[in-house]
Amino acid sequence: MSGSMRLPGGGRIDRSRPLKFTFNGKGYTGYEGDTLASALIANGVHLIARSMKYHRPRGLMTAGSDEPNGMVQLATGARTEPNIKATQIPLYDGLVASSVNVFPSVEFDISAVNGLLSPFMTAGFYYKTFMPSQAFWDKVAEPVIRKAAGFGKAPTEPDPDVYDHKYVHCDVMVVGAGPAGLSAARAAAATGARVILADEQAEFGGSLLTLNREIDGKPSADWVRSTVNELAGHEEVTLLKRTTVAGLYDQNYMVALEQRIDDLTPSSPANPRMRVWHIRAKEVILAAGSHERPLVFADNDRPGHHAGRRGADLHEPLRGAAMQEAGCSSPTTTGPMRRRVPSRRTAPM
Amino acid sequence: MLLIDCPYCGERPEIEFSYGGEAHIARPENPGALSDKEWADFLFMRGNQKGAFRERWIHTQGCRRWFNVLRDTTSHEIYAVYKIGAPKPPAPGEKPVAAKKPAAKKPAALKKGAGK
Amino acid sequence: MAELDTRARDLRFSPLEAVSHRLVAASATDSVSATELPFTTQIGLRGDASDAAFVKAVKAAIGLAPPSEACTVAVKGDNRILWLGPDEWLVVAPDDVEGALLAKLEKGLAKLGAVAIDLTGNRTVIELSGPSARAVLEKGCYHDMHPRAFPVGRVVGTLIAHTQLFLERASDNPETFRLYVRSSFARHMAEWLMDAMAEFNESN
Amino acid sequence: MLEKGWIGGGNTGRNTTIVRSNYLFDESAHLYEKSLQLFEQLSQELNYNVMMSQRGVMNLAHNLHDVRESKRRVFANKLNGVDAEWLEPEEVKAFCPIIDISPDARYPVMGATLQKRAGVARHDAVAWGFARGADARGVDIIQNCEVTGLRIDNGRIVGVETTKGFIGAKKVGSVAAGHTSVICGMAGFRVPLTSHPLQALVSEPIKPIHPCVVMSNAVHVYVSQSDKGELVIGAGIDAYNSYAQRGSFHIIEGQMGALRELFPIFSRLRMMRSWGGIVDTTPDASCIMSKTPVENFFINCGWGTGGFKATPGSGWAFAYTIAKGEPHPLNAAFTLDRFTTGALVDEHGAAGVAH
Repeated sequence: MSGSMRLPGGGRIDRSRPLKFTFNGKGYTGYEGDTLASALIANGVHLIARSMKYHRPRGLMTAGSDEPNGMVQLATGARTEPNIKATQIPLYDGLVASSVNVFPSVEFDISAVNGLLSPFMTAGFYYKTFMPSQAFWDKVAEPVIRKAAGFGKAPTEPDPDVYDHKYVHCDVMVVGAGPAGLSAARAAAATGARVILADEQAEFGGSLLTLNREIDGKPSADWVRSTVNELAGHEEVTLLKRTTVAGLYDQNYMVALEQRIDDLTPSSPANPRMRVWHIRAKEVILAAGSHERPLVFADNDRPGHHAGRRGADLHEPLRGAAMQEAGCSSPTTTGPMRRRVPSRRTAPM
Repeated sequence: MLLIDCPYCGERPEIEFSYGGEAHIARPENPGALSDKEWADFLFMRGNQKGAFRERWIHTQGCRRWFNVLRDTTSHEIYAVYKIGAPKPPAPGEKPVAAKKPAAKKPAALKKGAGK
Repeated sequence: MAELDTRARDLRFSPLEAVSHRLVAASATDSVSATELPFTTQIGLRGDASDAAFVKAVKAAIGLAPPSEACTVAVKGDNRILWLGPDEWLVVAPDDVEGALLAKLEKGLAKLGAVAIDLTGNRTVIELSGPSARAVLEKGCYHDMHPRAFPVGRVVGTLIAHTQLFLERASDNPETFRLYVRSSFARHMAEWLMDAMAEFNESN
Repeated sequence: MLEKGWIGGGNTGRNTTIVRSNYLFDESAHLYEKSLQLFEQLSQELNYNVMMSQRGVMNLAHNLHDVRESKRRVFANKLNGVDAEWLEPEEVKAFCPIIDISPDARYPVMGATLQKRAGVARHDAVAWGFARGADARGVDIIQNCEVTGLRIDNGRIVGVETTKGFIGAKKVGSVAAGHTSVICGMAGFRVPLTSHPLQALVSEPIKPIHPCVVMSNAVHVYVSQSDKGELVIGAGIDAYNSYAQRGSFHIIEGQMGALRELFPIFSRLRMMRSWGGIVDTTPDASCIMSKTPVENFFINCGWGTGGFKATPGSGWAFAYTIAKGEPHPLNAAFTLDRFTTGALVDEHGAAGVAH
């Protein structure tokens, strides 16, 4: 049923460049520009994972880093990585991924029987159980619980890849390259300030990658293109794609992770796989956008439920009939939040 | 990674500095005259303030000079840096202290014209 | 101290001599290159910059006044004086003149309570040059090396790859940095530099 | 019992859950061994599963000095009835197969001490179990109630001022960890404590791969795998005083480097959460359980980075101290007076983390 969920046109994929990949041992085809998540949905694969405790079936909820469900074991051997969100894996030719924490398979998972026992396994239930004696806990219960623990598997061989660091400074750090972040970066760059703009996605634009709006009298996609071009032309502007800002520490010290190689291309000192950016900024602008929050109703975690409108249409419009969308993410309410941290020296803006 | 404004070199990352704990603990003029309790007070007892705290840092990897920092231990905000012997800058909400003469004397060897 | 005789000079080896050919290979690029500047004369100075007699004595010996502005370097011909601290400087001069310079300095400083001490051999110098030099150093140095924050003719004591050093931005070329590294750490620094330079070497 | 936050929300919920008793000096070994013995029975006694897991704690030696110090500690432990053994590198590998013992490692493993009875316990369960046990015995537990002052009459404590009003008390014990200096400041005396952030972090949950607890003083990391599958990783303290429950990133970054050095296979794991607790460190890395200059006011503090493992033992000895007005022989060495007499118990070596 490959391609059964695809629309004939639109989206951010290149239909002239098909890519082969494998999920749970079965071969599929996607396109350049897909994430593993969008490619799986396009192929009609909705059951991606099982929950940690009751092994309930889990599908894909979102389209980005807010994905709570669709975690997979990516690649094999020394390059395998556990618990990577399918929504954050750009598809590449030869990608191999599998469901985590299932036995023997995600469709038929023995531990799903835990779900039937859920009335007896309330939060913290194990603090009151498994302890008829200390010996029973030591010899029987704990080993069983431990065996069931965890999601994916750690590699068992040393990491063959090369990683890198960078320590940089700027006047203005902008986190998020949606309309708010791009505008802020452009305004700051125009003053000659040293600007760093980081976004976790492979393309700048944020919500404008899927919304078609009008900004400064032109279609928003054109506005994004011209703004990014303008920023790239500034000598003092650094643009970081596929870069997740992971921490904001004292005196505007930030840590960000840049994903530089997304496929199995071997890394080297000349071409590191990931780079940690240590950033000291005089001013920080957080324009990270909205975050998908699921609505609360029974079985809202079942495959086929998608949170908000971002879920399906980021990479390609998919046939929506089989999907239900429920969520509370509204891109239009996303404004720039400005964080001012006392700085005794004024930025040369 | 705190950003510390060395009074000699300017703003530098915490990793270039070493910490010296509470500032303004004067070594007793005559240690031999102290009781055990007074000696313990000097050696071990500390203010450990929550909030504005006066502390010593040394720019180990840079100019290798000790200096004082007034920092908030709840927010890590640095209110002031000042050289050893300089008047204490007031903490937020604190009255400025009248300038006193530096407690530490300049080493004789570095006095202007010494030995002439 | 007597000048080194020819035989003794032939027996010397610099801290990075063993890796010099690899430094050359790693520098096969227009983007960035590293070379050791071995055997510089280095003299540590301690004194009071506000004391005219001290400044005069240093000037008489080196031809340069010790810079009083923090983190600056005074240069004249082949001699330079690096500011290390409010009362501390490093005199850097060509090979084999430490004896003559020290004799002059000691004579001038003797009665001032100031100190000149021979530190030749304590640190070697690595010169890193090229349009990507700053980007290479940014892989291991927390110091802001943007020309606005670190203009030409400046020096700072800082860390690169966990190693203490004095980092000088040359006064005549903003793309040239000099790393004054302790001899025992020089090999580590050279290995780290070669690794960091790989990204900018087209042959990789 | 007053708590300014909530039960388990302070350092109890911010540690790496390690329980062991292999301390060097007699005084510490006796106290921590008492605690470990209580831990071994705690689930049954509290009727609450604290998930005590005696997986063994290895302390690695990376140089000859480490080897000599470690062997000395093994002998000292054995003399004190604490189980301890010395492992050669191959035995280290046999006990923990994922560790890198290759001799060309940056910090080669030259052996380790092992305490098999040591391990981990579930930290929040320990707090909740004790709370339930105390509640069942008639203790009033008042959360979200911060002590704002001590009422002292003629050098004797008569009660505490709180955000919810005054509470009269004949005796008061302070177990405020990083905030002990603040409490003692209310009583008008200083203590030999400095409060520092101590950071820790956990990885995402992975299938069981790490069978024990590994600590290394030299590369400065300690790591175990929880019942949920997360790697639980501890760091050293940040250098500066702080009450902010956070520290600087380079501390945990160095930590990750050390972890990757010992366990190359962990390189590709992602870290889920990091946090900081405020630890009260003493000049000799030993605790203080003591009377104070204020009559009937007692302090239990200075546990630095090692308070969790001492929880049952320290509670036991502190209860005795409060009840009798005098320390039990187990904590007699850990008075405030020792900083005046000079009888310090310097456990910097066995404390495991740079204080």
